[in-house]
Amino acid sequence: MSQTIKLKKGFDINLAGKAQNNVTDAGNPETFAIKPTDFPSITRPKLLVEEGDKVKAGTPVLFDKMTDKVLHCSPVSGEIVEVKRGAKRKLLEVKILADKEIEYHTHKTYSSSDLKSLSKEDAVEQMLKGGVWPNLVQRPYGIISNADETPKAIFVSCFDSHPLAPDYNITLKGQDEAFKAGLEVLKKLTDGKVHLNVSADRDNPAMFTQAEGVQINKISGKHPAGNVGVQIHHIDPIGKGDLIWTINPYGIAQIGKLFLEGKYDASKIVALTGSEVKNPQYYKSFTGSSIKNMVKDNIKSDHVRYISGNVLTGERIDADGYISFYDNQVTVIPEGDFEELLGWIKPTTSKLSFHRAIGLLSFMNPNKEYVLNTNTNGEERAFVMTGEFEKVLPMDILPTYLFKAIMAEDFDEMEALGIFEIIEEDVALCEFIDVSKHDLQGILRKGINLMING
Amino acid sequence: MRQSNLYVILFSAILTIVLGGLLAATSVGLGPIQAKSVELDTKGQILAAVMEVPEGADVLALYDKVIKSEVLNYKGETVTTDADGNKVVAEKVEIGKQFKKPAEDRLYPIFKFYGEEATDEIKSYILPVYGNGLWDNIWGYIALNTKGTEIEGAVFAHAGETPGLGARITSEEVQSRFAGKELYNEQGEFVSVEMLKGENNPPSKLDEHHVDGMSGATLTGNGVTDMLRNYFKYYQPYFNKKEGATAAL
Amino acid sequence: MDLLSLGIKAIFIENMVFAYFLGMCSFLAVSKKVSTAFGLGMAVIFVLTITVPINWLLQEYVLKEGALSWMGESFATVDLSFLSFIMFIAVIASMVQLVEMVIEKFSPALYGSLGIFLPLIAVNCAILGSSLFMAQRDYTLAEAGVFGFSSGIGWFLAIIALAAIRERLKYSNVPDGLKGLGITMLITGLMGMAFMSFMGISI
Amino acid sequence: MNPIQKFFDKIEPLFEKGGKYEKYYTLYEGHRTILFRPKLVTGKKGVQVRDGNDLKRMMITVVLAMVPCLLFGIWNVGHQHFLAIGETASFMSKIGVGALQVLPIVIVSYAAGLSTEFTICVIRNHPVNEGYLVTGMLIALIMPPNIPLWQVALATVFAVIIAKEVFGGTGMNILNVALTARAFLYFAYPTDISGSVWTYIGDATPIDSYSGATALAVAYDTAVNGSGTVLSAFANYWAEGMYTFKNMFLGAIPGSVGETSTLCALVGALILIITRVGSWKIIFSVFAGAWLMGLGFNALGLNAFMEMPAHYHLVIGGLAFGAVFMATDPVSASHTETGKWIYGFLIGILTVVIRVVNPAYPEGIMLAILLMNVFAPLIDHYVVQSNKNRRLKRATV
Amino acid sequence: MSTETVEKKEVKESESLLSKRRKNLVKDPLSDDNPITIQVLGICSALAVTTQMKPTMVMSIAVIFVIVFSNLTISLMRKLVPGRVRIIVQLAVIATLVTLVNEVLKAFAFDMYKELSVFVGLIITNCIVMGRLEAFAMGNKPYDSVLDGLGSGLGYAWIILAVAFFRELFGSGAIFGFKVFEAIGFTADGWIGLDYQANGLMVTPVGAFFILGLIIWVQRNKTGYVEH
Repeated sequence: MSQTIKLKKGFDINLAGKAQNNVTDAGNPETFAIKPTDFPSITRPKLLVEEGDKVKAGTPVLFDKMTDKVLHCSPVSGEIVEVKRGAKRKLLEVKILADKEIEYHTHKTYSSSDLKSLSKEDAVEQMLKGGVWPNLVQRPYGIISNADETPKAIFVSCFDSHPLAPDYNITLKGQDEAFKAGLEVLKKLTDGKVHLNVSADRDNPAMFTQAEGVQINKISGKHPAGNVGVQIHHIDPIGKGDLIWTINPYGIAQIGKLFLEGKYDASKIVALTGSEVKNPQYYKSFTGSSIKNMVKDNIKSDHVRYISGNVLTGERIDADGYISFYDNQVTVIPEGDFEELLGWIKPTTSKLSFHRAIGLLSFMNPNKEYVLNTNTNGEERAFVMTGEFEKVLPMDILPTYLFKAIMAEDFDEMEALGIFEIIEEDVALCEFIDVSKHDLQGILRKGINLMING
Repeated sequence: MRQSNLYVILFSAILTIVLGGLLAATSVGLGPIQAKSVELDTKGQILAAVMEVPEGADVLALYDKVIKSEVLNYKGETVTTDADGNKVVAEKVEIGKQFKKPAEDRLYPIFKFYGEEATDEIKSYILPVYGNGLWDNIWGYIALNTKGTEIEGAVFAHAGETPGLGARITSEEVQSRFAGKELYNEQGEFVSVEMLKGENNPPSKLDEHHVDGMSGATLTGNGVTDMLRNYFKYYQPYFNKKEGATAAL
Repeated sequence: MDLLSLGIKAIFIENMVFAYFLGMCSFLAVSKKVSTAFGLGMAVIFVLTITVPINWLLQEYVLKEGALSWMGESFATVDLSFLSFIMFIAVIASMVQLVEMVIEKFSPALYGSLGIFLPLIAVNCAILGSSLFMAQRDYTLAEAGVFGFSSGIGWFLAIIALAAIRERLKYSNVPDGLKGLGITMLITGLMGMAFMSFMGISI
Repeated sequence: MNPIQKFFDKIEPLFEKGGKYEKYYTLYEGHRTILFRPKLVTGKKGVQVRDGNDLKRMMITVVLAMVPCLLFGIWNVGHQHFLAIGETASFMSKIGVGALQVLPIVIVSYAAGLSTEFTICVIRNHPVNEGYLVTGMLIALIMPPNIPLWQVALATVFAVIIAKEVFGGTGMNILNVALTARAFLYFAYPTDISGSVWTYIGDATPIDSYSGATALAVAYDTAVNGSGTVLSAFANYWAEGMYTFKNMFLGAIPGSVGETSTLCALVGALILIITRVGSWKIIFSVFAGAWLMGLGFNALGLNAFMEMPAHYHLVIGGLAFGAVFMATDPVSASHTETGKWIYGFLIGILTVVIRVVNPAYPEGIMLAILLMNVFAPLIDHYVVQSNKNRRLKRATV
Repeated sequence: MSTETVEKKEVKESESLLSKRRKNLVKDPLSDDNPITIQVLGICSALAVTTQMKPTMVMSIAVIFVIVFSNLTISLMRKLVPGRVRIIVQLAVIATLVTLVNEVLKAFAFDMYKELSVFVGLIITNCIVMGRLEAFAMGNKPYDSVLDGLGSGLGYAWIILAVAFFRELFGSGAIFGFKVFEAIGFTADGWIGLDYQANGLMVTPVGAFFILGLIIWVQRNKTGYVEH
């Protein structure tokens, strides 16, 4: 019973610097970091280790006081070398100096057939302790799921439509068994369906299309068709009081490995992309690993920005910064901190725009790959244009009204306008095309936090 | 005990009596003065159509001296009682109420002006006029010469014309534009007078039948034009009769 | 046709708010949300439609000069018009009370949405104003009914449009001194300017 | 580095915090950002690249779309002038006369508006906004050519303050600012703007048969006087061939500076629509509403104006200009997509209604847009409400 | 309609006739606690007559009269009025006073009677009057109530007079009918060489809204009052 959902709205940002389809080993990096800031729900992180402690891969490093069952574990074995704090002693990073050989903290192992008879309680227990639980993200609000609750469904988006996004055909190559096992575990967590949403436009790995006991949906359309929030909206929308969990395929494979091999395997294949990369390709790496080795001698110029993740939702990191928990992509683009004479008015073909007021003839060259820099191309203004956000948000939501409700801190209004249906990534395109240059993702997160705390 | 039903009723009754009594007393006490005010207002307006009423003059006495009035019907005949048989007084006829009736059933007061010196001879006739302006009603008094063919003076009032535009019909500057205009052309046909569109029209347009308009208030102007044409017509039988009488002499 | 034009006039041209400033207190105070404005607006329509014709009957058969002639010859010249203010306001106050009780009894749902507004209405100038205009302009009973209803509609339109504007305005950056009343006055002025487009419509 | 940048860098300390002209920072910034796209970069989290477009470019696109109307308007003012005084003149002398009359209006509009805007930005300390680029041009184009300049200035100041700045500036206003300026003049000094003669004559004497009435005035007069049809009145107009459908479409007729030519407005519409700056939904639905209402009146046919063929409504008066440039103002229009259809359609209907039945204000489009500006938030409210209700329906609790 | 609570401070016997507290009763409503600009009351009935100073003046006097005397009457009766019918009693007293004003105007100032038309009657529903009765006169002694009424009345009067001042000045170029602009030379043959062109918008209701809005802005800026 597979259905195809066609999305007409959206916008693909076609950037230069796509990763070539080969996987390289950049050599194990020396430092790793666990960043509580990767998880929007963590407000009061509590450390379980101190500087100088030795940890194994899978050793719990910290937890959040609000959700104390969820343990965040070390991706590798090594020594805690630094606990970095920011203003008001806010915990920013726990840095780990890695051993040459990774030692694992071990958990119980199951065979594929054992998994069928695994109880829900045991599954949850092992996931929480094994460090893979943070892969489960709940809607509404896009925060780590609460293990005490049962969602009405679990959604998995099996393709990433973000700019320069990595391809699961490569990043999950050879992990079919793990994925299958992970899926088996997931099915225990909900009374409803597990939805695998595959792309109708591209080539999907067989592990998705041939998965059993799940609902497979086909989605076609431009970005944000790959956003799980958009898919949920069209398949099984969230009403008031509903709870849905989401997870990405990488997380499922990680869960599978935890049960099959009894270890927290943080290794992942990361795509190094972007116009400033000499040799954009895939690298073997780890969650939380430093990008230093990957980008060494591989960048075209000095003045660039390193981004963990993609250009729409990612986060700026340093040249020796760390890959965030949910990311398996690093993007490098030029910085744009220079003035441009009459930049706002002169005709140009080098800038990409959703709007036709710039690059009117861009449709003549639809496959052009753009080199974009980090300039905002304008200053922040009040909301003036209307009807633009709706064109890139394929959901029955009125974004401008929602943002205004958040700015006015009107709870009833936020709820009525559907704040529980979207998270940052869903409005990232709105933020990109916004001519008034608002920080829409920031505004949305502020609203979500208000909803959570209010 | 302040909340008991009896108390409430008693209190209300007493209050009603006291307040009602107070009002009744005022009304009765002020009644004559009010009646006089109304009279003064009407008569002042009538007089204003033909003469400058001096500051501080005893308008009522002056009016009695220089004006004699009668009431006409649609045929131009003098009447003394209305349809119900009540006695009518020209000054008390409410033109606005008459205006709501069909033209045939209305009463038409006419005021005869005997000159400031109050000679025996009628100097002019004053007619009340009433009509629709742009927003609401407009009315006024027009003084005609003894033949009823030429305008000697006009006063207008309005209920809700646009201030600064249509409302200017109450200004002396606009009213004075009507003096001297003719109602009949050289062939003796009734053409009435027309208020033109726009202001400061060239002299070529301002002949004896055309009055310079008020800029921005064409529609009020049209209202005035219509009102005048209608009422001149209503009073035509009266003047025709008089003329006939003169001709017979 | 006359009634229609009277209605249109009362709704748009001689709008209670924009042309006569009537009902301003509640217009300003209860226009922060469309839903409440809607409720108050409906209540005003309701009360106006009832009170203007009732006051007309009162005016015609009790108050105005000679109105009491139905009681006999000797009453033919009685003029009670000096009592009109007090009688009108009494009728309005008691009608509001009555309506409130009736609604409460027969339609609790309606009472839930309109009820809280009804007491406010007794002192809404638009209600008394309409009765006074009715008396001053010598309307007939039919005209009085249409006038009351249309005045209510006009007031209703004005207040819900204002409420919608004020909802939109929540996100604006109004100078401190103008917040609330000041900006609302200016908006009302701007709205009035837009409503002037109807001035002079003749049907 | 460019010398201008150097100059700006040199004076920057004066305007920065603690500098001598700290208060006037917004002025410094405003000028610098007009010349240079600023060097602002995206934040740490969130989008790392931004769309190449910004509000300034949106606004300048609208101004560009108005250029055909402006140029045509300049020629037309001269053209009407020479027609009225019965002289034949060369293309260049028409342009000359027109420019002398029109450019001062444009200059006064921008000067008055920008100085008001700058003053308020300095007082309230918010950045100078590009919204006035459009408003300034709009105000100039909807003025009659013979408007006294002091009135242009006064109306502009009034509109910028009362209709815009008190709400917090561009993006916050309720009514279209340019229309507010015109409505202000309309009601404050009606003699100069609602008069029927809108041709610049100057010191010259018009020829004898000259009447100068606009098409709307002619149509309305016909309806009142009941003499023949509107079309025959058009045909008998003093200047032969003036009020043919074709000529009205082209726009060589008397009227406000920029709004006579339907063709130029449509060229502007084309620019706005292909650049997606203006909402085609609004433009289309205004025309549709006006045309359908025209047809409705045709069916009713109570007077000559009602009987005028419906498509004439689309070319007389400022309908096209208003629909293209003022109804589409995103701030004062309906903000929701469904709302835009309703909003535009009602503007069209109201325009024709006001034209035909409201003798006091023959130019309906301006008032119709203002009125719908007032009701746009209400339309939006109900559209948003229906969105909320759809969501509420699927709530499980 | 007032949001104020009933003030129930009992006054000491020995308090002087014009103590500071009593002065404030009159002074506060003029600025810091102005009924129109701060409390948002009583705008209804009076704006319509503010096209010119003269009728506004008459209207102000009428309103002051009604507030003062209704305050006085209700204060005298405050211990007698049954709570249940208190609103009706207040309305009755106000309506009576307003009728008195109306009758007097009709008798002695017929011009003004015509000019003010129904707006005199609408003083009945002026929220300020009702508001003061509820908030003050029901709980205070007669003399204080008179002062309070006077204060509120004056606070109301100066605002509408200010509105009328600007409307008449710009709308007709005159003050109390005296042509100001002509007098200072705004005539075709005066030194300015131009007639003063009256601003039509000021005479329409719209002008009143703008003027009042701006007055509120200025006034609140001065008192620093901000509404949230």
